[in-house]
Amino acid sequence: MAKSPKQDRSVTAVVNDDISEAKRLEMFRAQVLMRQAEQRAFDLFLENLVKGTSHLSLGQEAIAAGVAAAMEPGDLSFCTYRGHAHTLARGVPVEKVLGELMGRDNGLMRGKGGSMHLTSVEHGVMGSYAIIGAHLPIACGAAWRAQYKGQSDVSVCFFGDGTTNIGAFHEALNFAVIWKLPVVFVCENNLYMEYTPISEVTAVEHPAADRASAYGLPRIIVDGNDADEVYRTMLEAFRKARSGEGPSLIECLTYRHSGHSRADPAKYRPEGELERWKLRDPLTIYKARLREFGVSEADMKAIEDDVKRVVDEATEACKAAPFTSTDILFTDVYADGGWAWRN
Amino acid sequence: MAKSPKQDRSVTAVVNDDISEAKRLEMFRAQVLMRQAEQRAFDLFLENLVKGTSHLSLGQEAIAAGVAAAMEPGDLSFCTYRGHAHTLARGVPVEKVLGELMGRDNGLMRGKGGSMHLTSVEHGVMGSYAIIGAHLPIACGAAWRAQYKGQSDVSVCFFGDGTTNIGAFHEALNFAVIWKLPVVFVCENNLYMEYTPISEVTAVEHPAADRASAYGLPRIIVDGNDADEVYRTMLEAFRKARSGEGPSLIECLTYRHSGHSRADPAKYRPEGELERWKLRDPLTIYKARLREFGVSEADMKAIEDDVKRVVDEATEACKAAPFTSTDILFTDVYADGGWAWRN
Amino acid sequence: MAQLTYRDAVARGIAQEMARDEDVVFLGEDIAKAGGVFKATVGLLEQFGPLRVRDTPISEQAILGAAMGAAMTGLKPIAEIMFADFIAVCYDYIANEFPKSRYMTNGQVKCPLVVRVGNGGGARFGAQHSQSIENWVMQFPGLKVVAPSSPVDIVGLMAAAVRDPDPVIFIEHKSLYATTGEVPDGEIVDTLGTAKILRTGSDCTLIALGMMVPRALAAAERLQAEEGISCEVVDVRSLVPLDTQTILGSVARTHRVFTIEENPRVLGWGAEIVSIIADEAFYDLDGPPVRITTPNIPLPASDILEDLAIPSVGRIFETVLRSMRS
Amino acid sequence: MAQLTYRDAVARGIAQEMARDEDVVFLGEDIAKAGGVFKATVGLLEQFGPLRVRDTPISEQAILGAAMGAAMTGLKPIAEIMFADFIAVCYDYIANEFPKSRYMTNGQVKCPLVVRVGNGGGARFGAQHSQSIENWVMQFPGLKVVAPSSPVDIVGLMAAAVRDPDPVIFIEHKSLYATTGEVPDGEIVDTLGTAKILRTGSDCTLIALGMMVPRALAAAERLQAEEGISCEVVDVRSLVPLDTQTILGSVARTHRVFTIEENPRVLGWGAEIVSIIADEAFYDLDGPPVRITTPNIPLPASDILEDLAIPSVGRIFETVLRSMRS
Ligand SMILES: Cc1ncc(C[n+]2csc(CCOP(=O)(O)OP(=O)(O)O)c2C)c(N)n1
Ligand SMILES: Cc1ncc(C[n+]2csc(CCOP(=O)(O)OP(=O)(O)O)c2C)c(N)n1
Ligand SMILES: [Mg+2]
Ligand SMILES: [Mg+2]
Repeated sequence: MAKSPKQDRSVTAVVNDDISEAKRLEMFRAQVLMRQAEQRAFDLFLENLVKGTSHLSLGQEAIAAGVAAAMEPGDLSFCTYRGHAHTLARGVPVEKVLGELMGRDNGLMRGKGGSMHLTSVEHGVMGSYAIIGAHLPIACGAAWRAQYKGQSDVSVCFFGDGTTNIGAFHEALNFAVIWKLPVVFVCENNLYMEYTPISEVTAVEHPAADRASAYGLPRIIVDGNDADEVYRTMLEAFRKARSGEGPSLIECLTYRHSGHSRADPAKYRPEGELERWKLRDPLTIYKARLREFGVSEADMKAIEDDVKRVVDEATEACKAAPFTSTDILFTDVYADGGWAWRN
Repeated sequence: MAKSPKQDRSVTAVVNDDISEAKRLEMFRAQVLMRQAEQRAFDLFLENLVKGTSHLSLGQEAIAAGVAAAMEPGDLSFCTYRGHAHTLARGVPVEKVLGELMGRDNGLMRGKGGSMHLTSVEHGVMGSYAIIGAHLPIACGAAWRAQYKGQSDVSVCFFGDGTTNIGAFHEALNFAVIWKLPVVFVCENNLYMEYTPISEVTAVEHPAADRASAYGLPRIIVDGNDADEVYRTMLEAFRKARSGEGPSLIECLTYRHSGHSRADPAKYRPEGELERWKLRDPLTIYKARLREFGVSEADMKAIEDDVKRVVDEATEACKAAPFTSTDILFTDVYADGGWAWRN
Repeated sequence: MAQLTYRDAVARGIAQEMARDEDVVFLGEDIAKAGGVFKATVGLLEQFGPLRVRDTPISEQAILGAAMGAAMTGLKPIAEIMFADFIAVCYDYIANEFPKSRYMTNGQVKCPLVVRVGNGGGARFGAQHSQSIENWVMQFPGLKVVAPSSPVDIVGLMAAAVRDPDPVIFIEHKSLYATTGEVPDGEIVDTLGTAKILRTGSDCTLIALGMMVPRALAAAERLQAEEGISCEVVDVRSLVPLDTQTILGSVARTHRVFTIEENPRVLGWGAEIVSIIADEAFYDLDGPPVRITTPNIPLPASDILEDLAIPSVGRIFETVLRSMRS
Repeated sequence: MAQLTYRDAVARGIAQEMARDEDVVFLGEDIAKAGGVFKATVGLLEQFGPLRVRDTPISEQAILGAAMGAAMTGLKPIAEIMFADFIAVCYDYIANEFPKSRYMTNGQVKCPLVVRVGNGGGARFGAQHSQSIENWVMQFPGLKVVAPSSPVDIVGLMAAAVRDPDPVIFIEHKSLYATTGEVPDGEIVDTLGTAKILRTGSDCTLIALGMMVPRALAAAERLQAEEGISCEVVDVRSLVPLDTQTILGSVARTHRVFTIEENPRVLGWGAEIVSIIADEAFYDLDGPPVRITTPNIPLPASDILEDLAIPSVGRIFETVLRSMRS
């Protein structure tokens, strides 16, 4: 079972490699931003300024960062209810995300969607889907459009380990392969569905990778806590997709530091599990990586501070923003802008 | 692609083997019965005595015969809309099957279910299901009951190649494996869904067997036109199921001689395909087998004649039977026998 | 002007839109090479090629999900779900995805697609292949639902559905495929949300849909001829948007109303219409609004039983007569 | 007699039946070790063990399919579908399998099972986790549907549902889980198909369900206190079978009726009830039957918007007042 993180990873100093410093700093900043913004979301929840539910990606940031870094403008993301990180990683402003969680008028969807449905078409974030599995076929459809129209964008679909056991997963994978669609399926295996360990309900050890052969796909497993590994794997998947070689299915091994949702104290974890994984916190790993490549502590600190400023300013802006105005209750049910179902 | 039948099968005479003559004659008789009864159903349709749709298993009889021969009384069958053969193979009288197709009072369900829903609980035929995929989880449930109650029966679930691409297939297979259920999944790969070749819509060559590893199961492919091969494979699957080792997934290669349903002239077949498969007609193969083991032509003829008599008598009985009485229109909607949804 | 079957009207309607707009694509099981299991899409593959007319695996969730993803990003897909009953295996898209994406995203996401389904009874297909599923799909804010009853309406409403920027469920009746009607030459574009008064009358209003339309008309003929009861017959055509003006207008003239529904009674579309009439036209009514439906049973396979279950001309005639006389 | 939460009543109701009958088994996602995502099934695993209380993968079709197969062959499964909205991913069992198996097989197959769902809004969960799905499940001949509004009804109707030989959809309201009520000690067994008059009144009848029941009662209080309007409040409890006697009896006394529905308007359960009243109690009515519902919109996530959408005590009060005064 994919239960214990690698702890013996020996780090060898490398001076030049395939990833530029600028790219690395971009990925670092993205991870710091997700971490801070989500911690802030949790604080705001404790202040009762965020209502409803929310699902954090604390500990899983390297995946969103690595994938986003490999994407081109115009590529599309399809996320789950655990979608803050993926939304932020595509460049959606923190203020718009926090504003949405807080039901403010400056929110991404002005409070109509909430935490589980973050969407920013302008940034290629084509929605966050809260019914398990539904967006895998939807991502196929977007990829089909690109293929049909001869457009070069790729659709990326994020989902969890638990999602691999629902029917739509199977239908989407088969469909994507037979139509050779430019879609990349990214499974974030964080070892749990909500509270149940994935190993207790899955017939194979690797819920995504061990199913790849059922669709004629190669078995790909990456360290999901290492943004560089994710990034490199994604570059190859995008290359395949753009050159008409079809979809990829990538299983990223990771762990969530927080509970499943804000209501979950995560008591079901075996003792020591969280602590072991925290040793492999993606930010710890990435800072070590930056050091290896000669980035100074001061430079890292500057990025962290700058992100903190951004998150603080966004928080203040949201607190100052008006609650969403009630006149939007009836708008955008239909394309005519309204809600009339009769004449 | 699994397109061409084996034609070079060299037959070596064997005097003794693991299958008794009585068992072989049982399987022969079953195949003859299915063939004749279904041909009769087609004739009755041409006479406009069978209404609605019907899906014949002409050419696929070896599977139903081999599976049924391996089953014990009390074992359960879950069939599809193409379920005449599997129903007959469990010993349900021809008259009751034809009567159901003809909407007569002597029908298995007195005309309320029709061809696609043949059910005879008394024979362990727990239903024929016409929505693709639905009965795979249902068979799991029956197997769960056996496991929970410590009963020794096994549930067998028949389905086609096309069914492997629907979500319920995936959910059922995973579920059966993690709960180690005594269920046997029998995929009859007849190369087509309705009219579309399975190879055009499936990511792997063998739609069932090439997915087995996604559930930690062994890859099993058998010659579905050879009742002995099916029988032997099933015996092992039943042994596993009864000894608590969990489910099996078996892909049987076969071909349907008729169209998908009575409305289908099957024009989509490549030239010569049907003819090639007819050379491997399960009845031809099985007669050769019987000869090998010393059964005389006369004995075979006697069985064929007896079956003909049974089918003729059943046909006459059905033609003479009254149409189903209209007072059953409102019965058995609810367990109280009636249809009242209000007081 | 040509005589066309309802079946051929489907292909013509789709072809009209595909010829007009390259973004219209069509997918479903056995719809391309085989021309559809009801032969309603014969010739489309030949005319528009395999990139626009695509056979799929038996994966209804993938079909509707792919249609949605394509619609969100610029295509206008038409998806076939062969028998309407199969909507149940891909219901998540109908209930939770298509209709909500625009609202949840505050208008960012659009979903202009059409889902065609073969609806209804009469073919002796039994309980899982004969249902009238209007009431499985009409309750979702954001979704539109049409159910044409004639070849010309098929062509015109198909065009309206394909051009509509919202997701539309397009309900074809299997037992009408072989019926024929006049269809004008050239482009035909109808309007969603419009009912049609097919026969004017003064004593009562019969509100029908799909296969119940010809039966309502036939019953109206008999009621006039044999009993002197003058029935107005309204073909609802579009359940969402619903043409309440036409419906309420007719009731205001006749003061009596009957809905004629193929679905089993409970929560059929007639319930919604009756609840509107009861609220908004209460003082127009001279007697109780009556719903004529299939009884509360799954559909049986036997022809004798099925014919008894679904409202027949005779049953409509008798129910209206009894109610108007009492 | 104890004060119990609605949440704890669920576990007590299930435990009562599991203790009574070894054939009662329980399956669903996170229901065993975690005690359910709404903590409504805490303690059942400990009491009845892992063979009877089983966590499943995220495979709703497998959950309902397995429940059906077990029910057909001798068990009495209770299956949880976590949020009611997820019924859409396993709808085939609801629409095509559970309700039809007995009829299609001419009575050979039985299907005694219970599907529990967490229904309704109020928790700011947004459009895909807040729906009231009564009208997704009540239209299928063969299926029964109950929706308790109090802890004691939860226990009693759970027993009735588990003991019933037909498939039952058991609708729990998420926003009621934290509410409390008196529950007598010892075994409690209620009866399906019975509505309850929770408050007698003479001017009009308010018909409510689930979370709308406490709101209807509160509105009735205010209407009495502030406007002298005497409302009878009926808790429908059981949609199928439907207790039309109690409903029609109340309308015959008050002559005016309002349904109070959490679902968006179109084809809510109130439509069916109004259509029955309009037909069968037409001459009892002194004014139009009025439906108070969520408007035709998906539910928004923001608390301010969600509170505006779902019928509130204030909206019920005002609608009834306006209608009774006009
Ligand atoms: C169809 C469906 N079933 C159940 C749920 C409830 N649910 C929400 S998240 C979740 C666990 C998902 O696990 P996984 O896919 O591993 O993603 P993770 O939450 O770990 O990121 C479940 C069961 C749902 N949203 N949709
Ligand atoms: C969910 C669903 N989708 C589509 C159909 C229509 N349909 C009936 S049979 C069939 C082909 C099934 O192919 P396969 O599983 O290979 O079985 P075969 O008919 O070859 O025995 C299809 C698509 C259906 N009954 N149910
Ligand atoms: Mg997970
Ligand atoms: Mg096949």
